[in-house]
Amino acid sequence: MREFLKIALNLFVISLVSAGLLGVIFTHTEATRKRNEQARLEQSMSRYLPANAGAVRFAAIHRYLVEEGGRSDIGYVLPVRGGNALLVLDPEGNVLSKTPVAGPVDDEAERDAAVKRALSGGEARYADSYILALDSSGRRLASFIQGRTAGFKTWVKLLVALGPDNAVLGLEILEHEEDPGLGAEIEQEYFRNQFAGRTLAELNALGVVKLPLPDDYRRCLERSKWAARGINPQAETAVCEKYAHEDIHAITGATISSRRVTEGVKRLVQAFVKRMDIVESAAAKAGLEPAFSPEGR
Amino acid sequence: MRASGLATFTLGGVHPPGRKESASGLAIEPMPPVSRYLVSLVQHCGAPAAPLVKKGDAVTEGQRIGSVDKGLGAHVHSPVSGKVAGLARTLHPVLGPVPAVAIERDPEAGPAIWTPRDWEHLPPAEILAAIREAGVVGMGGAGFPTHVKLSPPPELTVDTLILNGAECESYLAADHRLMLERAPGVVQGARVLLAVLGVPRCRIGVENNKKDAVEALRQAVSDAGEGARISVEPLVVKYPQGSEKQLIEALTGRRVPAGGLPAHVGCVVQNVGTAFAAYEAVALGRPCFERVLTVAGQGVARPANLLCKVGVCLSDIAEHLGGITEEAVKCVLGGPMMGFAVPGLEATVGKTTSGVLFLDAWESPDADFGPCIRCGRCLEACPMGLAPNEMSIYAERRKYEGTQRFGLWECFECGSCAFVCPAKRPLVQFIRASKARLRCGCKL
Amino acid sequence: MSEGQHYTVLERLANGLVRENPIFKLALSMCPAVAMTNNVRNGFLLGLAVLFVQVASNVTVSIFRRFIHERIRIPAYIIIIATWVSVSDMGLAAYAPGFYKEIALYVKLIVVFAIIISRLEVFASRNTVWPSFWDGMGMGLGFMFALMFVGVFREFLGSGSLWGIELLPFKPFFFWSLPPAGFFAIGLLMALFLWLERRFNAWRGRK
Amino acid sequence: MSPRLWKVGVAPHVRDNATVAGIMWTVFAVLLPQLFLSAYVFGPRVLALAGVGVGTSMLAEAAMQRLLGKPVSLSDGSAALTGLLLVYVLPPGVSLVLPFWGAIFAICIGKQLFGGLGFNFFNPALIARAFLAVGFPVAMTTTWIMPELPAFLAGPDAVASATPLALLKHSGLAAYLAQYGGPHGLWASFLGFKPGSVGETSPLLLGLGGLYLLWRRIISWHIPVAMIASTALLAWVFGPEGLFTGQPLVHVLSGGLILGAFFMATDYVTSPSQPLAKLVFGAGCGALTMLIRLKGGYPEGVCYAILLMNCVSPVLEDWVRPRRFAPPLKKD
Amino acid sequence: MSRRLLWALLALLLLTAQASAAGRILDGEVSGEHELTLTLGLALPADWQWQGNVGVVERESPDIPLTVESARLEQNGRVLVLTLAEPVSSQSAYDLSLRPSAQEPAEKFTLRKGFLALLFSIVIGAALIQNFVFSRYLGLCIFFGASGRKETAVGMGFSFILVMTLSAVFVWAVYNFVLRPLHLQFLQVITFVGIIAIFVQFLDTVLRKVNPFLFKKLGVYLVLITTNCIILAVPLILVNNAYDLWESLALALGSGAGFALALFLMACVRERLELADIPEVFRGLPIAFVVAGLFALAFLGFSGMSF
Repeated sequence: MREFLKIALNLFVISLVSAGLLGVIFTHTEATRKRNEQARLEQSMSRYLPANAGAVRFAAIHRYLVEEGGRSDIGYVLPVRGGNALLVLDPEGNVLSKTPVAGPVDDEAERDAAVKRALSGGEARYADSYILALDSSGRRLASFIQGRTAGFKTWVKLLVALGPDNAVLGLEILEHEEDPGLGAEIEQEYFRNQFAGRTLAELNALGVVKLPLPDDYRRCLERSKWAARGINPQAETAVCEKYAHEDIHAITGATISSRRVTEGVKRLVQAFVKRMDIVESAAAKAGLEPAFSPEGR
Repeated sequence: MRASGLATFTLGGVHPPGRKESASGLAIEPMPPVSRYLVSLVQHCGAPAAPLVKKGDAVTEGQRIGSVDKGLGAHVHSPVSGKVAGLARTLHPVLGPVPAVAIERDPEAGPAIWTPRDWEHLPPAEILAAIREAGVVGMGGAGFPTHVKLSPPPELTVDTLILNGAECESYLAADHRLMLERAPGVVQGARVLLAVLGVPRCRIGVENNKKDAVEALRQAVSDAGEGARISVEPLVVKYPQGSEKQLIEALTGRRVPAGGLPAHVGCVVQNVGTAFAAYEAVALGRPCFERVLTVAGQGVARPANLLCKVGVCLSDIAEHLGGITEEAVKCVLGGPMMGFAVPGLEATVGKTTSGVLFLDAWESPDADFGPCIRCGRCLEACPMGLAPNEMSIYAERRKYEGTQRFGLWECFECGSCAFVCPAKRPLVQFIRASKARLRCGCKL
Repeated sequence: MSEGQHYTVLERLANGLVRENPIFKLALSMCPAVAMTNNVRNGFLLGLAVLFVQVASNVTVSIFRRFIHERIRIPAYIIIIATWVSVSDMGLAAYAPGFYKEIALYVKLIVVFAIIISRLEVFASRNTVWPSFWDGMGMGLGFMFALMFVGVFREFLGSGSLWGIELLPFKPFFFWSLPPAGFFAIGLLMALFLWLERRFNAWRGRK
Repeated sequence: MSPRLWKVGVAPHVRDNATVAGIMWTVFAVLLPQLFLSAYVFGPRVLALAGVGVGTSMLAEAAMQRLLGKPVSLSDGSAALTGLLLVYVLPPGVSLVLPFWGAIFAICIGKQLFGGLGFNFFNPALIARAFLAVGFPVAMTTTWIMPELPAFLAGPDAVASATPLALLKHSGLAAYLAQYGGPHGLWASFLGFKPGSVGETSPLLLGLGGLYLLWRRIISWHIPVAMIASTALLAWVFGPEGLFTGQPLVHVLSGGLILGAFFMATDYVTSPSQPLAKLVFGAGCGALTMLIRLKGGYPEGVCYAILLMNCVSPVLEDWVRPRRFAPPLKKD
Repeated sequence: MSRRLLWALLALLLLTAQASAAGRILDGEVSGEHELTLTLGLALPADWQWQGNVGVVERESPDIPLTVESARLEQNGRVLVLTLAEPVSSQSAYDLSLRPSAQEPAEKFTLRKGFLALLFSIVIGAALIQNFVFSRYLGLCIFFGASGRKETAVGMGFSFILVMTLSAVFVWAVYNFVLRPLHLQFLQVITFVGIIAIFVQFLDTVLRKVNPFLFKKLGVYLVLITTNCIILAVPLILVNNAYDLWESLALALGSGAGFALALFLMACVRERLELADIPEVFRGLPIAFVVAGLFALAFLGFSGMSF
């Protein structure tokens, strides 16, 4: 029995010490991790901002699905003057409720808890977030939409960057499980950059063609290699312009992936534009003052 | 095959080229006497017989010159009258050099006289003793002493005697001719064996390519008035119909369990030649020193069915039949599927020699063997439902232990698998090697 | 040094790198060697994490080897390894977030790598701190070397680049950068090493 | 009589005249009509593909056997057959590099590394195809050639840009039927005037070849019949409009099913040898084919179905042993 | 026999049954890239107008209605096939509303994959499509170590499935009831490994006492299991994907079965390899790696499969 106690104590001490050690290290690294991640995100987003933008603020709109009594409504966590607010709208865009959200909203777990507190009843499920880059006056410099679309095999996670006029600034593929060499080429620049510069109207009518990608177009699309290949950016702009209003050239052997991604981008952007309209008008109706606005304050 | 109404066995089986035409129409002719006979003392399974004569002794035809008193074996008798030239060695196809008795024939000696005996009233034990005395062994090829086979373990009941006239091996026609020309003797032999065993039923199985033999036997049966006890049944032509277990299944539908005797399913199987020898031994008192054998193949000038005494040298036979051709490459004792190739013509005829085949290169092609391609033909061909391909692969890698899973010990080496193998693998050799290694218990 | 055995630094390193190379010789902990070696960088980072965990656990165990009770030594080792794995996991997540994403699962799985616990059991629990440190270094470096070696092979053949730097303007053999090629790469390299070793031994025997 | 050397050898002293080389070359010859049809339909480059495939695989076989110190056995035809079958599962428009690397992979990795003929677990041609499918994905999915139909088959709207099965998978049954549904389309599909791999287009020629092999008893009926039957059954059961509405003919005549059933799945080495096991093997091939075609990521599933069943083949071989003549004697 | 058939039928019924079925719409499924098929309990009249009477939204975005391009009634109005402008996927859920006539209120229906179908797809996914050994390249040490003999492989496979399933349930419970509420996620690796080690030890002790026969068969493998990547990877994956209890169980079962299958197939092949004439330097592990690579190529056949 004494032997047993001794062993148990031994093990207990070891566990305790390691748990303590981990706790200490965790508290130190966690803050750094979050900071670095945020910085990385912002850095990758600021690539799409104009060079002369000056001080940029990032604000996020988080969308929740609010389910109560068999109906689904939508809750937006908006940055408003003096904090955040939860705005619940029905699918048609009518305001159901607005409540201030207490507590930080950057961390998902904390935000979930805060939304739950702000909500009188019903269940809230996190859906997605829009990140807005705002200048000092609250004008939207760029919007970043994260979302997913069905690929050839499983889901493809996308990040679309939109300019203030809702024209596409760029597309990034965050996650995918497409076939290497085929569908996986969607993450290559020569495919993604074809979306850059499309206006909303162009995007609405955008299709996919099964034509081989012209060599000069490909060269101009592979922007990150310009420097290494000694290409003059000015000379390439003209080439890009030549092709910029054609349909998307599908990846060879992966027409379906190309088409699905294109459709996904279209739908994500269309939904974003519609939702922003609704949110802005609903916020005005509800008497909220969002931290962003199309024309600034 | 069943549609033909003929009986046969169910699993496996192959159809090697028959090539019986050359010999099946030839009547049995006696082999003329030769000057010197070399009588092997191992003409049966079991230990060599102990010689009873020494150099210089005079022997008469039918005199016992070797005897087996203990263990498995059969007595050996002198095929001629003459003088013992000495104890020598002769070549046994499996065991190699074995002891033998060389006898110089005395050209002056007259033919031996045999006194018939009224065996019908003898008790079974005495008939059995007469068979033992005459040194009768299984004439089909294995050479199992007949008197042993006729004394099944007392706890097993035997209800059927089966006479094996299938002669499924290619080339051979010795049994065919015997059944055709000596049908009354064969039937009498059956009666002798029935008397010994005391069973009510005898079935003679004959492959259907010997229709005339079937007719002859049927006639002999009815002549002997034995129609009620003895029946002659034609069988499908398929190799290995003449194997004991396959024949039992074909005729009775019973399957001898693995590791069991025919008596376990109530049967005793004897070759028709054995039956004839038993008849001669019991009714005429003539010991077993003579048999019918087929000499055939492209390599011999004239094929024949010879009534040949044991101890005759193969070269004498070849000479008698006009010599062998230049193309002959192989000399096989027995049938081509299970017989043994001998390295030289010094070998002698024994009680079990059912044929002597001189084959040329076309008849017995030689090919290097390749790896097993798992085509499964041997599985289809194996009459015992074994997996020769797997056994050969294990044996080739010297993992002999592994072969037992696939039924190594049930294999009776009929050669069907090796016959069909497109990779020409010597499957039988692999199986024999495995058996030998495992028996002697040595690794590698 | 303790237990009457003498280990030189060089010997310990050579042991891990060549004689008892965890991947090519002992064939332990091969999951990352197959899955994470289609480029050099992943191989290096994962190797670094393993190196850290191996050295840290070796040192920890050799320090506390008298304290740890004989009968619970395996659970205790596992806890120690898990602690250091968590530390490296959190460290990588915090300071190398970009690279961490690709190898996150494998970093956590270092806990169950047989090579680490076997070194603790075989070496660190019987030796003092300094040899244990070098033993861990040897093993960790051997692991890292093997991973990077396979990585170099596959990245160069698969994408014509090394450490993400384009060396060839085309992809010589796209197949090699695919996940299933890891099995072939290791199988072939293992056979190659065996062959070289045989040749080397034969050559030395002749001399 | 002069002393002469007699050959000794173990029984049996007579042998059947079937040989491995005979079997392999027969299969090779039986496959050739389809090659000529493809050369006519897709153009003479098909012959160049076949030449590279067969030539490379024979060279690779000889080189590997030399390297490993074994006797070179090109005459048995297995390497040539592997090369031909490999070309048969490639799209006709691929560059000559593909059969080259494919044949090297098939022979060196897929076959000789395991000890050569008789010991490989995967059909070398198919495993090489799987290798090419991941190694050269674009070429393997896009280089189909659209045949020009002869006059008697030309339908009104004979324009397609994909293989029948790709059409079926990605555009649905309606699109498929528009192309291959009418009597013209059905005939074109049956005779071999449709896009597809080099050696899979003509169910007619392949079927006749298969029947010849059956008649010669080179292959047994179990695998082809089980494979085609299970494919047809599942195609019928899991139809596009609910249960029991499918069109089995669509799936049986399209893609490589006939080629696979008669020439790939029946490969001696990589399939089991017992009748029952063969039935299971064939049924499994068919079921997996339909599973991949209906639910999987590829329009065609025969190649992977056979490869997956090859994985299972040793297990089947082990489970289904020949029925023994009789059980062992019970010892009392 | 008949009872077994009955069970099979029952299981089939359960599998095909949809989670929510009430009202007019009995069942629905994604029947094509742009197509939804609904089975109706009450037939719709032949002259029913679909324009304005049927609506479809993705469950995640109720505010963005999908465009119904056409709707057609089949089988006397019992089956309604909707064609949409946007592609639909069986992986997501859709809210449908259907108004049979202007007078009646709209009826709601949620079209999503049935619960059992979901579990089934997780099991198949973990066992075949994303087989841990051949597609995710985990558990290789044990895979190569224990696949030499068939008996070993079977023993290892069974022990593995057992430990895997039980420990996954425990891990799920501990993570969801202890670690997450207390925000101790950073302890997950150490906790999971601890749970697995304790579990293996516990099983070892219990088996030794309760079923010595089974212990004799499986005991050796139990210790090895602690150093298997998969046993830790599965808890990490189920935590990452926020699976519920049943999903976790399905994942554990599937991955255990997949690993056991891989092990068994490999063992059969390796037993045959021993008889093969393999080049000297490839004997043993190198050839085993090549075989595993070929298996991985063959298992690519499952890739992209979805149920």
